[in-house]
Amino acid sequence: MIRDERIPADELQRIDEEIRSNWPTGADVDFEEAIEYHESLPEHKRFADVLESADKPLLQPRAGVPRLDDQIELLEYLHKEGQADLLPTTIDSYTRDNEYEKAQQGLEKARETGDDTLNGFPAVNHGVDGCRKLIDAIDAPIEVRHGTPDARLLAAITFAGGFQSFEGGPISYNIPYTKRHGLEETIERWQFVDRLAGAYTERGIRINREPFGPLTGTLVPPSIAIAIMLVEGKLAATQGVRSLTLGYGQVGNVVQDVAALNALKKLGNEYLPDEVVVTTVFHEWMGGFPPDEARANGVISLGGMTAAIAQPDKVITKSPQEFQGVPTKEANASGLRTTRQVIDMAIEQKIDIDGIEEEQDLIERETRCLMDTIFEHGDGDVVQGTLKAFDSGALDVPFAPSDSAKGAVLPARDDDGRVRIFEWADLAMDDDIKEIHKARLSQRATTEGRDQSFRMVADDVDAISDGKLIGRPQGDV
Amino acid sequence: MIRDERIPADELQRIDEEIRSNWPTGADVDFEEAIEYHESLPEHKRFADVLESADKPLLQPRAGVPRLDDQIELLEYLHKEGQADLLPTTIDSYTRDNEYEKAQQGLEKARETGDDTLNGFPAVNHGVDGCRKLIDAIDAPIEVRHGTPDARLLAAITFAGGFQSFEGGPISYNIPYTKRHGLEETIERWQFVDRLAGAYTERGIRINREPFGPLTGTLVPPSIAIAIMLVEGKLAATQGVRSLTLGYGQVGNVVQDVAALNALKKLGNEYLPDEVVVTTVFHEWMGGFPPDEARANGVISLGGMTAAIAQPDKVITKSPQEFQGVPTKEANASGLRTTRQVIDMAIEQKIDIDGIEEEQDLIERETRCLMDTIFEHGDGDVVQGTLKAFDSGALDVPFAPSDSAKGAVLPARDDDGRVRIFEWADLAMDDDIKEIHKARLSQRATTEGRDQSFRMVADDVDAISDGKLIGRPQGDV
Amino acid sequence: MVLHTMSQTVVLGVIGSDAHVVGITILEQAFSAAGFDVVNLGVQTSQEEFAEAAVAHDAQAVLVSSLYGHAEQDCQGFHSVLEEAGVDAVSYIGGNLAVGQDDFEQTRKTFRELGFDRVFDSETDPEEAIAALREDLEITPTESERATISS
Amino acid sequence: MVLHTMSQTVVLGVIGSDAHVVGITILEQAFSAAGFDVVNLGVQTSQEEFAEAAVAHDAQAVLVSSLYGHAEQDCQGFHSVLEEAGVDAVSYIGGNLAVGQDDFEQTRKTFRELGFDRVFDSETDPEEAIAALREDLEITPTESERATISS
Repeated sequence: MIRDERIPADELQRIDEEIRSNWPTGADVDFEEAIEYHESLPEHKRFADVLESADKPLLQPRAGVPRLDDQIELLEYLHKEGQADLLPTTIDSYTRDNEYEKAQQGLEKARETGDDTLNGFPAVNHGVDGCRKLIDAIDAPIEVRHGTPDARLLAAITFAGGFQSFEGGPISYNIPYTKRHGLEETIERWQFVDRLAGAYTERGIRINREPFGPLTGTLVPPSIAIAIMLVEGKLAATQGVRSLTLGYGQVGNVVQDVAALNALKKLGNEYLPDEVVVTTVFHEWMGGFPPDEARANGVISLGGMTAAIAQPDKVITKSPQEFQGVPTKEANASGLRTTRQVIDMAIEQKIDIDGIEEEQDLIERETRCLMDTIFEHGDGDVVQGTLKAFDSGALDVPFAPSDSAKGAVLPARDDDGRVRIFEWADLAMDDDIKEIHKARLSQRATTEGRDQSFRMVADDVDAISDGKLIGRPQGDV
Repeated sequence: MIRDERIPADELQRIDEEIRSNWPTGADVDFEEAIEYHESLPEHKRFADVLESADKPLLQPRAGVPRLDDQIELLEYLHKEGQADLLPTTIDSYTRDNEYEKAQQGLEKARETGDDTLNGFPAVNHGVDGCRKLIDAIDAPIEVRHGTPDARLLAAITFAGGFQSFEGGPISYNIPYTKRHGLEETIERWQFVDRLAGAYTERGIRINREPFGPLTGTLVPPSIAIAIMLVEGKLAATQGVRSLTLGYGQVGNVVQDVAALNALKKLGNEYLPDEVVVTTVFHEWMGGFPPDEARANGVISLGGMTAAIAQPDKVITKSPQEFQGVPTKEANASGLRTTRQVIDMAIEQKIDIDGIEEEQDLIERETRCLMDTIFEHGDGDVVQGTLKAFDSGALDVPFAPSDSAKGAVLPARDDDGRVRIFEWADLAMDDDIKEIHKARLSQRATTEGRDQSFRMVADDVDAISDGKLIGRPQGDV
Repeated sequence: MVLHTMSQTVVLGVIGSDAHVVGITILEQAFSAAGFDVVNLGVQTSQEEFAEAAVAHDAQAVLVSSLYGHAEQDCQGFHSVLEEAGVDAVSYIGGNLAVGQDDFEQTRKTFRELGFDRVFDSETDPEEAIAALREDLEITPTESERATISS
Repeated sequence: MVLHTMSQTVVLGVIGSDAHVVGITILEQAFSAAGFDVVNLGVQTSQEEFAEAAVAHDAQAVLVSSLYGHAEQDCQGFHSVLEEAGVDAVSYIGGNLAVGQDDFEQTRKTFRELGFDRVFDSETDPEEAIAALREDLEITPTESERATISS
């Protein structure tokens, strides 16, 4: 029975060898030699140090193309023209599904025809040397961003390849991304990823790990996102990770977003061991974007404003072309600069908004309910608790495609635009908290002259792409 | 000696006839017939009614091209694609200088070659019929926006032509725009414009008048702008104007901007007669813009955010191409939609920021000092008081090119980015208020480790176009 | 009318490898609220899973959602699979059905030819689909009655 | 050095119909703070007004600002006007000197040929102009001494 326990050294080595035999490039990984390579990197390429020592929110876009030269050119552009502080390398979908053969075909086709037949950088296929060429070429820290349920080989190769930050986690890269990967399976596989990061950490190379906070990206109530960040943070810490960046995706209500980021930071420091350095990352709106670059810039700017007030350690930016999918590099850089301008204009201002403490208190209480139920379900073990709490529905994520979560909880905005829970299903939450949500949603129903119903949920899902925060009935209120 | 007194009916008629003889199209103005035309306009084209009955901030761009057909096409585009609620017609520079002959040549050249040789719509040359074709064609209210020190003929023709809103005023269209027009002269000429608006108003056609709030557009301390709005409002009210929209240009500090708009509304209602309906207009940042559309969108969005919180009756939007001058219609519409998105996402949120009341109180006290000095200088007469207060420097506008203002006052931002007064010169202000400004600027000087000096002023002038709010010394603090 | 629809069963799912769950969650809620019995198969549902569920629940309608642009490919042969399994139900499809959705009428034609009774774009309100289904099921009263018995 | 510049007079203004006042306000403050006596003629200043003021104040430097893109036109014949009035001063110009400022070296050449001793773009810090003026005035010590006497 899988538990929240550190993978023993011999087991780590056994899995490592097994996993590296899955694809030829795995053979090139040499841990001792990799440590030396990391030690040779200059200070400004050490991800954890750069992030943790920053005195204002650092900006990072998303970006990945199949060919190495193109990826270098893309990241150089985003660094120079977008003034990104931290850079990404987004991995292609085949690699996320561990289909390295298909990724190889796509990469070769891209090399032959110049077309991008993959939607990201196949780091496993590029291998250790390919990754290091990228790390050497770019004058800033780079993170691996993906969405891979089983990221063991990807981690082994990219860590040895010089990347010092790795997004994802067993819940956050399972529940929102895939239907059938069992949660127990992904937890076990991510224990390896975290243990590997821990092994580097013990040798002085602090690999930064970043659980994916936005989850399904659609009206996720803050406490659910935070609870999952704490669980993934704890699992990673157990395996020896010492630099953790907990994530949160903007819901669009400034007070709730600032309160959530404050709560995330506070609870992260409280629930994670003292030896872990906890930082936070704020994702600009992950839901549907307006099909209009001008309006999209408004959405992006509201994210920048929120970041200026909450001051997370990092902001993942969106581009004005979000609606149409992968942005051009110019649009990607444009989203970075719009965000930078808003943050730099607003960050020196004292903007203390009433009600943030109260909202933060509510979010903390909700999160504690969820953490308590996890501990109870697992009789003190976080892994078992998480599995059983998801199984019973005591822990749940709205709009989760995975069979591992019930996906029965439904959110809706209240009259102020804050995300509340409309359908609790079996979520473990104190009754007095449920009453608060109910009262807030009832207030909205009164304003709109309609009953609380799933219709609000549906309207809210589309609201921001339709130009508003709250999905009011047609014809206005 | 010119005083704040209503122009008698016979004098109004005498000037009207004289002024209309300055250019052939003046002969076509027939007051009674014009009243009938206005009465025939549908409700949704009545500027004052539409503005005063709105339940959220209405958006209005700037736009003017020489030819009638082009102007119709431009305004239709901004109405449909930009979703502008109110439309503008910006007048060309020759007309602003009363050079109707040159405007005629420019218009004819534009008609022949298709090139825009004028930087706006020469409404005097288009005459009453041309104006009405524009009013008839556009399904929204339209305002005349210009910058004309002597706008008497322009007013006579555009009022008869069906426009129901007219920007400008004797101080706000003199001090920031021209060096040598005497203030006494412009006051006298604007008394005629206001009296003409008053004559329409008495017949049930409420011409909306909008003093130009941003003045020199560069770090204008709120109380100076508000005092001038109150003076121009009072002068207009004396002449019978009953719909007044007082303006204010964003300085970029959210607390100060919200406080200033609150103070503007409150003092407007206090200082102006009860029979005047006072509304407010917020101008998005009028200073230098970043030479980059992405960053410009950030500046525009900060304006939208401020408008969502302060909820002025109207917002004049900027375009992302502000840096390069007159924007394309697409960029103009884009600025409108970015602003709309931010306002609509934020306006339903309760965002009460600490310190707004305190800042508003300071702005009100400062404004009262200036109003008191004006009344004292004029022995109760606002016209004489304004002339004498500008003459003595007790009233002043920073960066004023006009010889009618000393332009000796200099602003600088404090450590929070609020605009304070660094050089008072002879501005009439209570000593305790001066001490507050001094203390705030001293705090900034300490933060930056440098003395208070004009260098801060220079740095602040360029700050927003350089990507920041406050002009900190190079190398950061 | 409400009486009839109270006991009608619809099978719902996202076809192919598509993992977009929000739309069908909304649809599930809407059809349930409208009185239908809803069997939600979730995302990444195969043609065979649709057929099996329709048979097992004796469904009157099969509602297919697709948002990632590969619907045409994913639906090739779908109606033969349904027929072979003995499914006798109306079938609808909705979502972002083509990558470059310039001409929706062309897209509609394509999916009608594949065998779907109705084709909706991604802007369709759930209410519209519900109204359509009520109409389609009521014009075949025998099926409606059978539904009343079978559920 | 400070002693010398303490008593030097500069005439400052925006030439032509240009009404951009912010730049010269900043320059006035900067030159005053650097110890110069500044005569600020303000915006919309004619060639003749520059010449008259330079004579009246026995100026060592004439600083011309232009931001609206018509500087070349406004400065045609300016140095003849100065010469005829008997002005013996260094002359600088700065600002947005051409509408399409693609190649500033070309713009600098144009204005050097018109007679200006130095040409600055709009990004120039006041300090740079002050440093340049100190250098230019010190390499002509007789003028510096005359300035000390005349001011």
